[in-house]
Amino acid sequence: MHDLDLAGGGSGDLAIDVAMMTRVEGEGSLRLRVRDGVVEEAHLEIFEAPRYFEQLVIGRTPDEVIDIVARICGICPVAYQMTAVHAFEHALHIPIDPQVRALRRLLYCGEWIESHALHIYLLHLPDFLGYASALELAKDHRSAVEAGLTLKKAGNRLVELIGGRAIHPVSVRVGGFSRTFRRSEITAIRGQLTEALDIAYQTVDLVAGLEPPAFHRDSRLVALRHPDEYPMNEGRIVSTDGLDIAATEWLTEFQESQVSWSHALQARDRAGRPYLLGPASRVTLAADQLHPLAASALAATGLADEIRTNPYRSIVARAIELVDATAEAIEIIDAYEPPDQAATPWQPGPGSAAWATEAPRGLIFHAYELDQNGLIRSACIVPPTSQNQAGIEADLASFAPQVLDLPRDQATHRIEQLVRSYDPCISCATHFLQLSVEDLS
Amino acid sequence: MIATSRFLPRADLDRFFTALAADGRRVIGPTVVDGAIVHDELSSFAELPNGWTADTAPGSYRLRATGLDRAFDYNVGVTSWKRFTHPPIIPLTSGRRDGGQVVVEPVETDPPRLAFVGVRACEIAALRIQDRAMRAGPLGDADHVARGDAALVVAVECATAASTCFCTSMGTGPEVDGGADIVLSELDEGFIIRTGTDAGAVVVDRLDLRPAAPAESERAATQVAAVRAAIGDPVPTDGLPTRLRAALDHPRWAEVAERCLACANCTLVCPTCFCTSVAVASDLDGIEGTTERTWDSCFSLGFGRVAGDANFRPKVRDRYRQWLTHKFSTWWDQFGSSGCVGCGRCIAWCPVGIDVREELKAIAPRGAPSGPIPWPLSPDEGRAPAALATVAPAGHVTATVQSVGFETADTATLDLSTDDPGILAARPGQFVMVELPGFAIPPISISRIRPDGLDLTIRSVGPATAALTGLTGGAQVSLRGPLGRGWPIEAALGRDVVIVAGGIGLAPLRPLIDAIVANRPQFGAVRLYLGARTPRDRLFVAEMNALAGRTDLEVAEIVDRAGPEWYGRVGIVTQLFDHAPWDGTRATAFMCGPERMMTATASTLEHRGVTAGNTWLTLERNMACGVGTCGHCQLGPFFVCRDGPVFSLAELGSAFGREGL
Amino acid sequence: MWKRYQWPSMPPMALPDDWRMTETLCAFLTQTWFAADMPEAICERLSAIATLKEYPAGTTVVSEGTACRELGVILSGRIALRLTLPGVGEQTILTIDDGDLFGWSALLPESIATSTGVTLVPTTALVFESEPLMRLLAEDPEVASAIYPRVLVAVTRRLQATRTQLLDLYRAGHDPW
Amino acid sequence: MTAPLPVEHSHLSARAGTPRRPRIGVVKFASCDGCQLTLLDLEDELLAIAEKVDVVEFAEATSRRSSGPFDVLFVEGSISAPEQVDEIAQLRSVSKVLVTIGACATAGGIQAIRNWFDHEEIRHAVYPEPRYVESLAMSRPVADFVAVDAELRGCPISPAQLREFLVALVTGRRPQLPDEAVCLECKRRGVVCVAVAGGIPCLGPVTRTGCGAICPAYGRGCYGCFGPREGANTSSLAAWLSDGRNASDVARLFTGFTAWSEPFRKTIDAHGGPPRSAAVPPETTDA
Repeated sequence: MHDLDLAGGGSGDLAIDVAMMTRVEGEGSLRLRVRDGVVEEAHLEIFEAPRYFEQLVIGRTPDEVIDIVARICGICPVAYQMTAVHAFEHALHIPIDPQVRALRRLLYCGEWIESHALHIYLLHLPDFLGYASALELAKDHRSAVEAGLTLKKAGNRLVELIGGRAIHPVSVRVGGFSRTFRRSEITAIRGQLTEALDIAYQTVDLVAGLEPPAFHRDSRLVALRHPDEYPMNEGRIVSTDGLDIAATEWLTEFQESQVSWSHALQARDRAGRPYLLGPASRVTLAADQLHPLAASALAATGLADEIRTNPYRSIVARAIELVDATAEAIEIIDAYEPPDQAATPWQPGPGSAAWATEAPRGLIFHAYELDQNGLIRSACIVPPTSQNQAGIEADLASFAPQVLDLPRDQATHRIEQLVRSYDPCISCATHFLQLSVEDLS
Repeated sequence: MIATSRFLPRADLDRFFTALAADGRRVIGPTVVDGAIVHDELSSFAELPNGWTADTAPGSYRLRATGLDRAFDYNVGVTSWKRFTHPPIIPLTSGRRDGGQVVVEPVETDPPRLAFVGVRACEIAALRIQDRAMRAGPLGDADHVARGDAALVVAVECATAASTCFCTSMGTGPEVDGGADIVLSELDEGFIIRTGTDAGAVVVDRLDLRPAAPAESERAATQVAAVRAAIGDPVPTDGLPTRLRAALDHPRWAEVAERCLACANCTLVCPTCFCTSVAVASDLDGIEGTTERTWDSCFSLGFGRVAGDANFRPKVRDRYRQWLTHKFSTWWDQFGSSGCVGCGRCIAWCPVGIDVREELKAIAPRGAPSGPIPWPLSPDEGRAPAALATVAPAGHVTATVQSVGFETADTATLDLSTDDPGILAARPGQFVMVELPGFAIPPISISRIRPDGLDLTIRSVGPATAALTGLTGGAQVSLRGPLGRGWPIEAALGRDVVIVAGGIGLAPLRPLIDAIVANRPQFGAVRLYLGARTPRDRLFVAEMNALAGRTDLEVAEIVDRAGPEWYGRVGIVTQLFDHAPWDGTRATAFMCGPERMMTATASTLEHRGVTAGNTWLTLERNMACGVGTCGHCQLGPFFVCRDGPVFSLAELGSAFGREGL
Repeated sequence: MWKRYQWPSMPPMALPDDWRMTETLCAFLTQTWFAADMPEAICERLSAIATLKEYPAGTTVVSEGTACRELGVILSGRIALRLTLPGVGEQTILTIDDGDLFGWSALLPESIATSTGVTLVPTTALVFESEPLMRLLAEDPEVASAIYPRVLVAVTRRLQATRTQLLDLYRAGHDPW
Repeated sequence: MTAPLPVEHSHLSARAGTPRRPRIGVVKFASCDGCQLTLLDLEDELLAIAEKVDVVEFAEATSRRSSGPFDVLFVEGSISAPEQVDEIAQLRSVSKVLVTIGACATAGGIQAIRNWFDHEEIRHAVYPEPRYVESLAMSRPVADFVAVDAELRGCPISPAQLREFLVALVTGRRPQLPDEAVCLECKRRGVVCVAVAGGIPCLGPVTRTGCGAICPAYGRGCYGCFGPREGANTSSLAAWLSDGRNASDVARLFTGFTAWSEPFRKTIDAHGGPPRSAAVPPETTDA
């Protein structure tokens, strides 16, 4: 159906077509054309069918939107729920109990742990060790894969505890949650997380020891930054080249556009430059905010600079964040006291809502217009992957010449691995993206 | 006995809790959770719903602060006490099937020592009624009985009446007389406390309380009397059971079905509903297999599902009728009381507010006709002599397959060996539950009883039966049984015998034929009429041809359809005897086959003069527990697995062949 | 009396010398359920227009789709009523025995047989030509009122047999286990 | 309690009987990947299952690829783009047992809300150049296009039901997938009914069980993500809910992740259709 096909070509020429990217969420294809050492086309097409979420939410209530937008992505539903709920609470001026805020961060930690563990162990690690999948990897390194699954399970149990289920949790409501949680309920999972923390440490060692292809590039990295915590539910949008704006102002710096030969909207900054989001960006821009345990783990690897310049090292950043999310989760649990009420009462009304949070794969932005009845009039949802798209393809173009001398299957593998290192969540792409050489010019 | 009343000051209620704890009991009582009063484990008096009551109405329940410092100013909790005596999910068995070897063991239950605090008069009645139901049958439900026996009942007389209460009509309350170990009546300043049993006395004596003053007892009496007056007598209960029987075709059933969601909430909140299903689980290797007993409901479509994609209650109308007639009518036949205690939970917790009181008034109002009664008032009437199993059924007995012989393309006979006396005491017409760990557990009729084991003839129609027919010599299965009431052979002694079999229906008749042939002189003329789908689908062909060769009995067979190669008869089984010259009045008939075939046969036999009391058949139902405690196989007043599967037409009356029952 | 079931063959009935006489035919007839409780007089009037026929096994006594000129009452033997079903081939949908009627189409105006009748064993039957029988039935209400209910029984049987085959009573279906 | 599976049991038991491991495929159409992720979320069994079955196609998890044949093919997602119509037909032709997983594949998913509206209008609203976007006017369940042997409901599917299905598959027994109301699970769990005690609209009574009654247990009404149960009496529930609530609010309740399933769809239509904003559809979302 989607079998790998390699077109011919002489030295200095390379034609790679991966009809379907594997071990990424959603469906996309890869197309690279190099002639006489010159990249003619580096093109990642995402052919996920459009689902028109921005239209589906029209006329719905804010609480309904929280349930609906989660379905944009089965891997990071919490990211969508968190971004939407904060946007609405900000627009409607709804104060949030500190313990509710803590619970939400705890919920988000769960998703980070689950998503990062999934990507490191089941999707990306096989690339580095030369296996087709974690299932085959498990035949030779069962304990490693089992460790990864244990880690992933801890994340899932955390989301289940607070959200009711691991995928598309149900408890997030405008103003707080649909129910309160007794302290005993929350502390019950602590043991599982301490076990996970150990595995997270080992994970850092494991992935830091992996040999990445040599690749150096100096891309524009963008992430949220919060004065006193590692970025997750709130912060200002900052970049490696000095950008610093409120999260609600995403649209003033960035924009989505569509090109005539593309199925898709894609995001770039208003100067048309690509940029990159995700663990590497966060670790680079908020290293000082990492949990002490994560910070020391990062220091121990001595890879902080490489994480910024070599995308193949993003797996290390992801592992560092596993430590951070697990350690933070434990702290939140230890400090938890039940709030007086599950949610702050609120009144529906008109307004403009906008917010950004940090999904496991990077900054995610939502903007909504509420009509006089407090129903959605319009929506703009920008997932991380559609923002990373241009940056990924730029990396493809600049990395391609390095693989010209490799056998085609190895070349293809390297290229695929590069794309995977961004953990592209194609299902998230409510918008298609497609890139071609002309588009870059 | 009700000992002298004593007085427990409100401030000392915690001492009472301590005394219960000292008696080695965990206290289960009312407390406010998620906007409702539920029964949960309590550690102190403070957790009681002090100052709370609940306003109930059809489809509505709302907590309300009373402003009074009283703990029991509500009526019944959301969840009935059956949550503790008949838990929603309990493990039944754990089995292992390694290679061919099979072992299934029941999960022993060690009931917790609980004290139920705040049990109302209607709930005491409910505990008794459900207890009676779960003690009935050849085995009863051991887990339920054990849990019930281990509990101490601390009753509280109602001081308020909810709009949904009708205990007065059902004769269960509001006064508490008997059935409780300890009885409390709440006054503003404290409690009148009485002991109903020695177990209760043990606890109360610890408290060393002063006797209650006559005035205090008086106020308590007045309080409960006011409740009785407030409730009145909302349901016309006198003669209700028979009026309902006469109303099985009332148009109101269809009307209420329009509103009824068949969501089962009424049955799940009902304190007497006991229906359950058996859920099977297994590991990936299919080696470990466990079963659980889970709450189920006659309102679910799956509850009436049986072999052949058939369903006994396909319409919501059928299911609502089953529930209501069971509660208020056939429960009397089964357990000698009403199944309803008037707690009103089904009214309040119906998501669309269907009020059982209103339905009863519409369907079976006072003065409505109470006859003809479509089935005998008691299943014992007209029951054949000595028809019940004499030996208690065996629990999980491992039997070994000696050989497997295929009768037809999809039907095989397993020759099982066992030395278990219980199993070997099987009577013709009884069945066994056959378990392969990890698979559902089908009831299978015994097709031959040998001194060293049984034959089971099984048709492969699903995974479980496919697995069973796929077994080979040496493999093992686990058996529970023999279960049910067999063929009343004694009833046919000295009489002519007519046996009519359709398809696989010959299997349960085969042991009967064996018995008759073995005691041939004790019977008059013996006639076998066998129907099958095609010549290829005939069972036990060699055996039947051998019988046909005998001069002392007559065998005729017929098939539904055949090609030109078939020289035998073609048509329906009744054709074999609708013009036969014998005299039915001297005959006792036994039949088994598809329900349609049996209805046709029944009417032909009637024309031939065989009386309903002398016409015996075996019914197929979805038998899950086999001992009359799961409720699946109910037909009118009967549990097919326990009262049957063999019935006489007289016993079944108009219940036989009635659609939706 | 009641035959033990042994197939494929049953002994043909031995005929006395005077078997052609009306009263003898009448005697045969009354031995069957068909005429068991039939008044003597009517039985004789019927027998007067009847002829006794013997068919060896395998004889086609009625042929589907052809004109049916004779109504028969089986005295002994068995006849298979067959249809040729597309795809299935020849199927026996019903067999009839002693006292059963065949060829009742002979009483219908168009007289076209609805199935083929083949004797499975040597069969003896009392046969009525349709014209004299129709005439007798038209002239003699007593005979008519005695015959038609019995014809209906035969027709009913055909319907029942067809119905059970449609219902396919003994088929296997999914079970809940 | 258990609905007979529409799969001929022989298929499943045959799987258990055959010496070779059944060839399993997992494919997706329009969806969020959550249901196939549920397979990877069976952390405790994943590796054991992988030994019992041969996962020959599962793009999200492995670079090994296959275009069939499959003994069992799990299909996620709704059919909502032109090429998917041919693709599902092709997949059906190489699959012995085809199992749809999740609300998108079994009911059309949340994206089926667009089925009520003008496709062009929606395309124009989201894309400045809609002519380059390939999608069908409707998002429809797989069963609208090919025969489906079994379905796992839910948005997402329940890990417990997926586990039960897989265990039944490899051990050759019938999976126990009850078709009764959510209420049974809710009451077994001892959850206080949010509808009766809280006045919260709840679709539990008309929704198929399987999730574990999560929403009521978390203090909110069931939003029907498992779709209609057997004989769902939506008209009675809607009538009861309409009392003191206007029609559009009732339609709103049913316009969820299985809105396009017939019983829910009819109820939505009977109550004025899916909710829309007071304002006309907004202009395009790009700046």
